[in-house]
Amino acid sequence: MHTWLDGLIESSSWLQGLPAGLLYLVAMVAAGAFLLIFSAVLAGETVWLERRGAGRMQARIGPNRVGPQGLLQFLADALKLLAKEDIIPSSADKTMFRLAPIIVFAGAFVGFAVIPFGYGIVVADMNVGLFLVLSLTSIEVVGVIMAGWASNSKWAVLGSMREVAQMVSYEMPLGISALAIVVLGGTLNLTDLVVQQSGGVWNWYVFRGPFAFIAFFTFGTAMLASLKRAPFDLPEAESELVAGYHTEYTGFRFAIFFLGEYAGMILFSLLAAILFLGGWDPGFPLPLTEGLLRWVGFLVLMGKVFILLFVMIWIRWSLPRFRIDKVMYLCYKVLLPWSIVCVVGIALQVLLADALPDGVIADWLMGR
Amino acid sequence: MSPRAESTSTGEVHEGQPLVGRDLRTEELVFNMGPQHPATHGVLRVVIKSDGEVVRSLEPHIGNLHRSSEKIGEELPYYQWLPYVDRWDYLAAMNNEHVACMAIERLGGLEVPERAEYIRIIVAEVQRILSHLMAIGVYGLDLGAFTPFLHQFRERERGLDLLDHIAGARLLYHYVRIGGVKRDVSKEWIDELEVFLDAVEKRLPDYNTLLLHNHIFQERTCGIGVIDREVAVRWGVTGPALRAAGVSWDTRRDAPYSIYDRFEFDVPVGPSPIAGVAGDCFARHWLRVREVTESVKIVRQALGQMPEGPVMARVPKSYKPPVGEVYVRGENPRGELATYMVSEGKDRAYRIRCRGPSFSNIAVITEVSEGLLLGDLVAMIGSLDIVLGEVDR
Amino acid sequence: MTNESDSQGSEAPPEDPVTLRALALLRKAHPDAVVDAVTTGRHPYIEVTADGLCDACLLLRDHDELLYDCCHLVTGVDRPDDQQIEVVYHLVSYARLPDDEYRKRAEKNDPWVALKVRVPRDKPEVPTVSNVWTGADWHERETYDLVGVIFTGREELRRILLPEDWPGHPLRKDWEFPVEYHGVPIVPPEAQ
Amino acid sequence: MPEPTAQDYQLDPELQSSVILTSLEWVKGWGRRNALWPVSFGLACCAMEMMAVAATKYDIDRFGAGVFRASPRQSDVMIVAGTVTHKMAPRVRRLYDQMPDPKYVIAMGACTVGGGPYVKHGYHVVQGVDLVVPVDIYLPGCPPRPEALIDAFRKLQHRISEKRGDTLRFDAVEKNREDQRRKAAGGEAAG
Repeated sequence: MHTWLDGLIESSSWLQGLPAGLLYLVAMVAAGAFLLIFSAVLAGETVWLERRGAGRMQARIGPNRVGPQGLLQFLADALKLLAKEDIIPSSADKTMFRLAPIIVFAGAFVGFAVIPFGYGIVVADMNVGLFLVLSLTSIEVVGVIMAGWASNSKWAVLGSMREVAQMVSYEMPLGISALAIVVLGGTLNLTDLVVQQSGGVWNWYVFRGPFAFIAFFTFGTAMLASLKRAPFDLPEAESELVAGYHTEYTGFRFAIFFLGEYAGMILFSLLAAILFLGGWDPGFPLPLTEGLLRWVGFLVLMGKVFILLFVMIWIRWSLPRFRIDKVMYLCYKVLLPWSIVCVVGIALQVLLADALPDGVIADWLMGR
Repeated sequence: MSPRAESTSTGEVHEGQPLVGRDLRTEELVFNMGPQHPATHGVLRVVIKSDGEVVRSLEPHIGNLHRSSEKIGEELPYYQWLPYVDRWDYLAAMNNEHVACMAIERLGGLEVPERAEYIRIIVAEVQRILSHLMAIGVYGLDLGAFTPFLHQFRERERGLDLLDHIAGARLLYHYVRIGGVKRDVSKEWIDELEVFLDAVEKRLPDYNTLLLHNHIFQERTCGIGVIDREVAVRWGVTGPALRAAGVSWDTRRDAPYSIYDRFEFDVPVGPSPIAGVAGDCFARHWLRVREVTESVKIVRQALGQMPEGPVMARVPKSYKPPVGEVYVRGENPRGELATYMVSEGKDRAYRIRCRGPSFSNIAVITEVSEGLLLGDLVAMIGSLDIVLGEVDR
Repeated sequence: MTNESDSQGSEAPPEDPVTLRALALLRKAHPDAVVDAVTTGRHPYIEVTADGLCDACLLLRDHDELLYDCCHLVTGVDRPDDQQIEVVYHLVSYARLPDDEYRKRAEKNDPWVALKVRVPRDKPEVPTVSNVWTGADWHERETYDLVGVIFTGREELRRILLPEDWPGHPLRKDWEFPVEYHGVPIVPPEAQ
Repeated sequence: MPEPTAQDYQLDPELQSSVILTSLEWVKGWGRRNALWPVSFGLACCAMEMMAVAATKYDIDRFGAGVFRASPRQSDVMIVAGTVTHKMAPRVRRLYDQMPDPKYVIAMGACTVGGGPYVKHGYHVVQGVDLVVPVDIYLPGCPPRPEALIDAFRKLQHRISEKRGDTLRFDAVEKNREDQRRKAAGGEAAG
């Protein structure tokens, strides 16, 4: 973004007259607004995908009346929720009640800023991009516990308690699995990580050795759990806790929770695609110009995200829900040991690659 | 009530001392589950006293659907009262009608034509299949699996269509009448029924893949909510819940009513050979799945044996059974439905009392639910498969 | 009045072996408790006194030849003509399954026994059996709720189906429709 | 049902012609009618048919109305599916009060429309749910077939678009109910 902006300023004499700070500000606000609309629409269409996908799996149709094939269904839902009465329970803690959905959504949304959608298509190309995404997504838990507490409803409190237990636990296998890739790639910069995976399917991190392969699955499972997706949807388990931590939320505030949830799904799918599945790398060389390749890469990345989203939806509509103690068991006794094994294993793999003479195999093992 | 007031912990925490029980003041959390709650299968209200997620004690509150059908039975002639019977256990209307008609007929010593008996058995067993399908699907819903619920509806709709064709209604039929059944079944209907039975048999393995053999499902249900033999009998639990506890009792086999003694069928008894222990949620679910196949067997046999003939006995227009009492029980999908009827020689009953199986089945949760997690409680209530219509009547 | 005397045939109707056995044992153990018994027909029953009910129930539950381990149903029947209320208990046994011979002999092929207790209508007090069979607990509450039989010696007897402040017991024959309940009108049947 | 007049819109007739306002209202109505989320609230027999409507063969989700929310705070339509008893009536009312505006009520089944088969001797059955909450669509049947419930939804959608999202009730029925209440009160005075 910066480099692109600098280039733009240099090429235009008119822009050079303006103060650079203002330009950056305008550009950043524009980028933020674009990302907001982009992620909201994407989240809305994910809802559509979920409902239609669920319909296919359940031998029914799903929304198909609003817009072509029901594509505008999310728009109707959003408009309706916007125009609903906004109820804040009289016994609720009003400030926290208002703040909670914003925090939840912001946690998921800000992460998009450091995600590279293609080579150079990134708002903030940071050296600590991965670190930033993981820490921002953990903010969500604060919003959820605020929501549960402020609602002054027992179901909501119980939901947020479950959420906190689950999120805080699953942060560990999630972060450690991602760490395995960081050890392999030697960088926290997401763009660099993708660039190192280019050149062929076998270069994708998921295929670089058995440990990375296992790490992909521990990451995926931990991702499902931190997203509160079935079979880990305990914080909002409908048959147990009515609607979990957002039981008392109406209208637009509920919409923001909803949006934040789906934005989180997209964000984590993007992250998984970038970390393990080669990001925008199509997996085989394409005879295209660099500029065209960049946008084809964007579509490739979106395709991978789509597949990951579909798998999540597929899992959700197939499996029953875990029980809270089993969820904790899975985290601490299965996922955490395995992810640690992955990190140690990959560190050994990198050491082995150092000992080997330079060559293709060493590079493949090393991850670069 | 405010959660803040109830779950706040106060007191100082000293180093080296265990946190809970010494200085940390904890209080019981009182939950009010229902009457509008997705897992209470209607309008059951359960007041739970819990320690966080762990249920300490609970009390079910019923009566939100009390529709006074016993009083109506004293006010209306027998034949007018019959439709109300459908609405006891609205998922098993045919079975209800069957038992109620038997009671009324026994009161007046009416003989039902042979063919009508067979048709009654057929529709009752089809209804049992449909009811069990619903129970299987809804149990998945309780445990967070949506898809089996919607899949079973595909077969259920075919079965409902079948009953719709002979009775003219999808859910509450008023098909079994005093002295027989409303109308005869046609050859085409029987063909359709056979197609339906094949479809059910073909689809059952699909549901089992989604639920019965699913690892998460087994973890959620095996060893959870155990109602053992002694507790079940003491509380008057009947039906699949009783058999899951290891009591080999099926009214159809052990006290055969109607013409059930003419059919060969197994009475599966818990525990399930797949997993779990006797009387747990898994055994109850497994039993329902097994009973579907047994019902299919009964229907096939009945179709093979069914004679030609009339389907309605000669019943006087104003049916006045002599003074007397009867107590008739039959095996409903949810347990033993029993009717106690007192006649004073009028065209309406003097007193009607219905024993809805769910009434006793749900009462037992007061005893067995202690120490369950909240999620287990949902699994427990779901596995009892109650219908509030017959709990409250 | 409630005796079974309407058999179709002229010969003596078959007797119900289960009720006979229970009756014999009851008469032996608690001769004062048994008031009357009907052992033939569709609905044989044993009538016991209110005071002897608990003893009779314990015997029926615990005697090795009876083992009635489940109280199937408790019913209250209001009989204003006799100024009495009947409480009927239907008991079944899951421990002793009926044999084939029984099925052939009995008119009712169902091995339950019925107990009856008659109490005066103005003082309908019956000792509880909920400590004999736990399952009778809810049935007693319902009988109290709808018929107004007061079961003594048990824990708090509350309404179960109707709201706590509901007027009267609807299955009493002389119960009258309320006009409204908490502001929601009830149109009585005569007015329709 | 008389044709809706300009007064019904509660807007100045001149403002009515304002393109922007009517467009905004239209958009709001469009959103509302295409996203009717029902409360998952089953009372009795009719609830089975309500479930059938959400399930495989009928699939109300096609109209965007398949999102059954367990929390009344997040739903728009309350399908009162089944008999409302006097014990349940305060809870139905409370549930209705918890729903955010604009909210709609479909009285599904004969019992909720007017007491159904229990109207005469059923002492514990409320003789029509409109004595407890205002009703937008009456759907008779015992129980109504799922097709009928879909039709009720379509009618509700139509009414929402007709009335630009405002709740609309049958005035005649309301008046009738008022009479009945008065009669009952009079009966009390006479008795």
